[in-house]
Amino acid sequence: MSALSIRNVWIEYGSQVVLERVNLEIDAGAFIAIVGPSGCGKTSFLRLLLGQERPARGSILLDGKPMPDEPGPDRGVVFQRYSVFPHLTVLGNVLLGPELQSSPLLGRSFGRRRRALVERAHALLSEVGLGDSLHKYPAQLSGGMQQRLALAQALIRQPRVLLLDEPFGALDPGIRGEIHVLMRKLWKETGVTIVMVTHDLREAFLLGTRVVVFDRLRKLPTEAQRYGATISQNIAVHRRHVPGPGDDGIAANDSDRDDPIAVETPGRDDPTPTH
Amino acid sequence: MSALSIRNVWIEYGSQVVLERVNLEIDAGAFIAIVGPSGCGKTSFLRLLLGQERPARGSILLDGKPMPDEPGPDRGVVFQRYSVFPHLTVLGNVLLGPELQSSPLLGRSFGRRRRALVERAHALLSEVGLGDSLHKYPAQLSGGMQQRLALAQALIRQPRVLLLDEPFGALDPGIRGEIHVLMRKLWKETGVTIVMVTHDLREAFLLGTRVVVFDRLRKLPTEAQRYGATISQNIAVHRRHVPGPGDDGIAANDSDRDDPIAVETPGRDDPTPTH
Amino acid sequence: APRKEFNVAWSIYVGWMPWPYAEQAGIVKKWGDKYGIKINITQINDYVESINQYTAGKFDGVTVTNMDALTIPAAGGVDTTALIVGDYSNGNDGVILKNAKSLTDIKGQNVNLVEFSVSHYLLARALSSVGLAEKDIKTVNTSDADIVSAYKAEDTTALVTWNPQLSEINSEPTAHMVFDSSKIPGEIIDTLAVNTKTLQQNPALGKALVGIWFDTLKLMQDPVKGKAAREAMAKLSGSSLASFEGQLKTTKLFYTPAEAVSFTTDPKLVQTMDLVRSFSFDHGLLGQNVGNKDVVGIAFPGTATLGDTKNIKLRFDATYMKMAADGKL
Amino acid sequence: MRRVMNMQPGRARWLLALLPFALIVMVYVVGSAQRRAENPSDKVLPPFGEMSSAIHRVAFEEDKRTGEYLFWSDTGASLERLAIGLSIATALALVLGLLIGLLPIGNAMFAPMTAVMSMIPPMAILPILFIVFGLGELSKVVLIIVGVAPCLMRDLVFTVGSLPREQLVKAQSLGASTWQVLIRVALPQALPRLIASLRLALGPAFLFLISAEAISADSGLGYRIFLLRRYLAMDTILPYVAWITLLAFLMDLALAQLSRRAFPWAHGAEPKA
Amino acid sequence: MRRVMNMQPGRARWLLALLPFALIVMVYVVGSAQRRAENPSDKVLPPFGEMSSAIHRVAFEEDKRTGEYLFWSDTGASLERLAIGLSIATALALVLGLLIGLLPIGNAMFAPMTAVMSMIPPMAILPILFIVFGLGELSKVVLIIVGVAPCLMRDLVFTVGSLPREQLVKAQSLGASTWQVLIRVALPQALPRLIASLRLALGPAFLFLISAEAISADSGLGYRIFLLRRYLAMDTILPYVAWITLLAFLMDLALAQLSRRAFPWAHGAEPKA
Ligand SMILES: Nc1ncnc2c1ncn2[C@@H]1O[C@H](COP(=O)(O)OP(=O)(O)OP(=O)(O)O)[C@@H](O)[C@H]1O
Ligand SMILES: Nc1ncnc2c1ncn2[C@@H]1O[C@H](COP(=O)(O)OP(=O)(O)OP(=O)(O)O)[C@@H](O)[C@H]1O
Ligand SMILES: [Mg+2]
Ligand SMILES: [Mg+2]
Repeated sequence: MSALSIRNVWIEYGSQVVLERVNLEIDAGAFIAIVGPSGCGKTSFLRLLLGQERPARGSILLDGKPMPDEPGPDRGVVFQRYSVFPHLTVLGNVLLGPELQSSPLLGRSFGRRRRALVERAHALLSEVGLGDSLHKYPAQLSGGMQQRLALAQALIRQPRVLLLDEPFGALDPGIRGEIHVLMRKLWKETGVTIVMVTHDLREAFLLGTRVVVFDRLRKLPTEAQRYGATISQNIAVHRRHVPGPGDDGIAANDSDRDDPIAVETPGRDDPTPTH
Repeated sequence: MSALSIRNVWIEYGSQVVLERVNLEIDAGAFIAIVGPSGCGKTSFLRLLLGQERPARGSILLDGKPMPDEPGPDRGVVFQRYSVFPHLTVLGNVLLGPELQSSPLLGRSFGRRRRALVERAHALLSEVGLGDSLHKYPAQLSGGMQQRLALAQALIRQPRVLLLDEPFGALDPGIRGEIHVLMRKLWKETGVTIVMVTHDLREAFLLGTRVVVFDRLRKLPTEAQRYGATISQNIAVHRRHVPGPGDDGIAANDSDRDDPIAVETPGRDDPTPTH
Repeated sequence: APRKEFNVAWSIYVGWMPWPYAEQAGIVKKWGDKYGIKINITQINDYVESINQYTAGKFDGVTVTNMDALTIPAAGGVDTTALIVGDYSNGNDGVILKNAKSLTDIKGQNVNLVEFSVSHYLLARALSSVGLAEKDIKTVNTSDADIVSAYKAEDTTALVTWNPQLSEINSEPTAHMVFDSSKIPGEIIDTLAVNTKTLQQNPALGKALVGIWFDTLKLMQDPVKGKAAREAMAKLSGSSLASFEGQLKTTKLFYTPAEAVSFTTDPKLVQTMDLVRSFSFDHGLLGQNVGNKDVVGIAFPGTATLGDTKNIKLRFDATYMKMAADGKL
Repeated sequence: MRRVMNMQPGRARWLLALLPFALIVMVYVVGSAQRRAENPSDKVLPPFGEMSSAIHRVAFEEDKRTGEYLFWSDTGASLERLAIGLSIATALALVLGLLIGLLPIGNAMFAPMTAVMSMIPPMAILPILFIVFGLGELSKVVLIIVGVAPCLMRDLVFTVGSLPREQLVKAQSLGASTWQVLIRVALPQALPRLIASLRLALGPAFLFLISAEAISADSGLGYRIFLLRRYLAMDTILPYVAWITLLAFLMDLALAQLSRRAFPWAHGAEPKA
Repeated sequence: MRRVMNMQPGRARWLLALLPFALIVMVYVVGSAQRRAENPSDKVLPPFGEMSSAIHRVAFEEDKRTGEYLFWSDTGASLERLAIGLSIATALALVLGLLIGLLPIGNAMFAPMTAVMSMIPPMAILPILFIVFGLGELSKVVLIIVGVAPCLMRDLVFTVGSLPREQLVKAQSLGASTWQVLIRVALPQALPRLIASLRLALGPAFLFLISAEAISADSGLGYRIFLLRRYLAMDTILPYVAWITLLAFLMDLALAQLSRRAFPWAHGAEPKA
């Protein structure tokens, strides 16, 4: 729904450079999958987009305007764990966002207004297959159900961008397949812009319209501190041409919304010696 | 190394029947993979073999003799989590078994004896690829390293039977592949009898000489309490004939130790109305 | 400007039990109404705390012994008047030895007592009576509430305390009272002390308190109602009538205002207070960096004084008791 | 033979639980009889019969003058002080705990202060408390507050501080303001822990109550115990101590029940994920 | 504007931390000056100058009567009692805690007993302690033990009880006997928690120490405070209270350091798995 511009962004922790010279244009409605070795800075990058952290250098634009530097309702998020609130029921978790919006003081709604919110929440929960578990607590749900709940919770506030950090990493392969189908469906229905970090290359190519690979270009241990990772590849996925992994349960009509962007070569092949 | 006979075993928790009429002959040196839906009683079955619990009916023989009804050094175990001791280093974890054996009072050894133990432990740790991390604590290891440590820890006491409860469930696919190779290698070298529970059918067929499927035969919710699961299929894996899943990094010489047992049909297709 | 409401603190001691009884029996209210003021009588379970509170200004009057009146409020700069001299201990305080019959046996022993209290003073007087000094024994500070169980402990051999604990301990077969306050009559005096400034601004308070006190004492002696009054006081102090009567026997209560006046105006009181202030000074009770015992001045009825006349902080005043004696209240 | 650690007590559980109690009672009865044999008017270890008649006297016979049942009026006075003290301590701990636990600025400002404060032994500053707050009910309540609030607060700070950062970020990404995070995310998750700490604080709360009543009061369980101590009236003191213990025990049970009812999510099984 | 919860104090941290302390000092100084203006020999709130000279007197000048430096002999006496009391309490808690936490039978036998015991307010049974243990050092040490051991034990029971069952089974499958599980698995993992509970027990330990010294002693920090209370010598009492607070604080720091040194595994990052 919204476009993001990441312009020459660096992330540093103290003297350690984690990411350097990251340039990425994310079109409205795109589904970006980010992959890369462990510790290369994927989560840090997502934290940046969330506004949880600020870049050491560079800037981030959301629809052309500087992005707010703290998390807000325009950017939803689903983490691998701890994404739902253990003290709220399934319904309570999904209601939370709208309730916070409608009542700044108490963060709760009552009466007619609440009934309307419950109806909306119920519809969304049915869509993610949790229509029967409205009054269960997260601890009573399986991992897959929890992640579906987290998705519903994030989507009901209609964020312009949805950020996912290995959302399905802890799930069984079977359940993961189901969620992939759901994910595609929700993305198409809402048109939200998605940035997803994953460890699973198959997942990345299955879901993403564009797969972005983060990697260190200098691999010597002695250089680990001074040089960070950056975007080493940026691949547009033309699902019609690239053979999909097949039996994962994604219906054939996937292809009706493929990535409009052409394949790009990464912007920077060898590191310049400056800095 | 040892043979197990499970004879008409039932597991019940209170009035709930979890497993019923389980009959299974496990040959010495076999690699049994157990699969089945969640909650069907796989872990309970393993607890039985460990001696952590006793069957409600039936008996278990280890090499023809009744099995001791508590865990002991003849049966090693690796769980999905909590299998290594967080307060011991990598070396300390592997030394623990031999030290307990050599010193009943202190559970510690010193001097020459200790040096001998350390040498053995070091050799085994090198074999599982942890030779460089002797003095790290488990919290400093990745998940895959922890599970390799748990394997080494269990194997150094040379158990006759090794029980594994979803040992690789929490690992990334890439790391899982590496461990599969190691697993096969250790199994072949030590000749230990292995019973492994897994959620992953591919893993089961890849590693097992025999895949045992637990399932409920009666699926109506009203019957869930009174009827338990049992062995619904017991498949011998003839690796030469069954096409393997291919690219998981298992070398071709796997096939030199295939399962000698022929395919069996499960012993009981429809439940008798008795009990 | 005169105030209308006053606070007086009391703690449990046989010579002070008339105060809560007066409150209960409506005598406090009667005299308060007479002078158009209200007097609140508050019980404090811990005696020292009641004096501290008075010193800190939370109360206008407090039941206190002559020595504590000198060492706590007076030494703390709070000008204090001993408005009512109610009684002196005549055997209410005593030195007890376990399994020994003579005071001289105390030499070398550990003595459990409330340090720097009248018990300590009594001990000092007892020691000097047999030619011993404090360095010949060792004092162990022991809370008065726990001194009875302290006696039961194996290693306790000597202690000094007051009633009712004293008679409680003395009833043990092993206990021998080798010295008591009847041997130093008139030195341990129980008073009701009030803030001098408050008293000067509110003479009505002084009149009402004195009126209450002697009214109550009169009632105690009433052949008809006296027993009920004493029984109520016994109950208020948590003991039985028999025990309370026993304690009364060793207390020299001044039942009439005239007795109290004559005790207060007796020059012997000046000698007593000199002994008390010497003891206090020797134990550092007048302050740590005090050069001599004269820093705190004490005034007596008439013109007699002790110590620094420019810093009179403790006053024995018989004016109000005299009014009672003369029936002018 | 199974290992000792694998042996389950089974039916004998009750018997085993009663064993130490029975032992203590027996030791007491024997000791009491022995002391009585030596000294027929011994007061230190009165036999159970005397205790029960002493308690009967204070609990079921009207005080002639005041018409009160001492035992119950003492209990009432003490429980009232306890209730007020604990309520205020809880409220205080809640406010400060949430501020320090959730806000980095609150943490910087109050954490060092409260760390130092919690190290001051309340008993040592009792005289100061009495002078500042007077000798009425207030100072007793304040002693309870000073005694238990730091513990409650520290527990809350820890609980709130160890909420996963993900949760706080998630709440913000749902549009929550700081205030909303406080009341809808931090507070409800802190409550079960607060009740748990409150249970642990019951013992200290009674301790401080009794200490305060020992110094300044005219009724209350602690007052009575310290008053009777002067006469070593163990026949009343011991039942009073047992009664205090029972009260603390019942409160503990009630709080545990409350927590289980009000916060089922905090007492469920481990998360399945 | 960022949300308050996202604001970091940054450099101002120190300033913010000092603010409440400065405030308290200021209130004190003003209050003290006010009281002195009314009554030049007021003892309740002495100015800092007097406190420092009072402390100088007890800490650096020999006491005329005993020839001791009171401040240091008091500190020594108190610390000795504290050390003995805490050591014994720790040992006791360790033994009982491991037994109850690890063995189902030990649990059945001792858990109800200790639960009841920990509810008894130690202060209320002081007379019994005196009679049983005498009035000397022993009863003070026992009061500390009775006061803190139940807490330490309960924490240990909880820690040992919440060791994953998998670990205990694993240890047995490596051939461990019950005793070996105890000393090689349960004990080492309980130690860091024990130190943590010990840190929390420092406050109560000082509390009981002071209470015991208030009741019967001839030296010690609590003794001095309660003795000086007799003539309201706040100029010495307040520095003593500050000193006790400082001591508790230093011990707390030392224990934290010890734990970090001795049990690095318990202070590392979260497990990566
Ligand atoms: N708050 C922080 N302070 C200091 N260093 C940090 C911080 N967060 C992350 N790092 C470092 O930054 C690097 C990148 O971490 P990050 O979590 O972004 O990696 P990642 O790509 O998400 O890894 P993974 O795939 O394991 O989740 C790591 O070296 C990490 O140690
Ligand atoms: N200690 C117990 N007491 C009562 N019921 C139990 C106990 N342990 C397991 N169960 C029940 O027994 C059944 C089988 O549980 P088990 O853990 O053996 O399943 P599983 O096949 O290992 O499942 P999963 O694949 O999820 O690990 C479940 O219904 C479970 O609720
Ligand atoms: Mg990450
Ligand atoms: Mg299982």
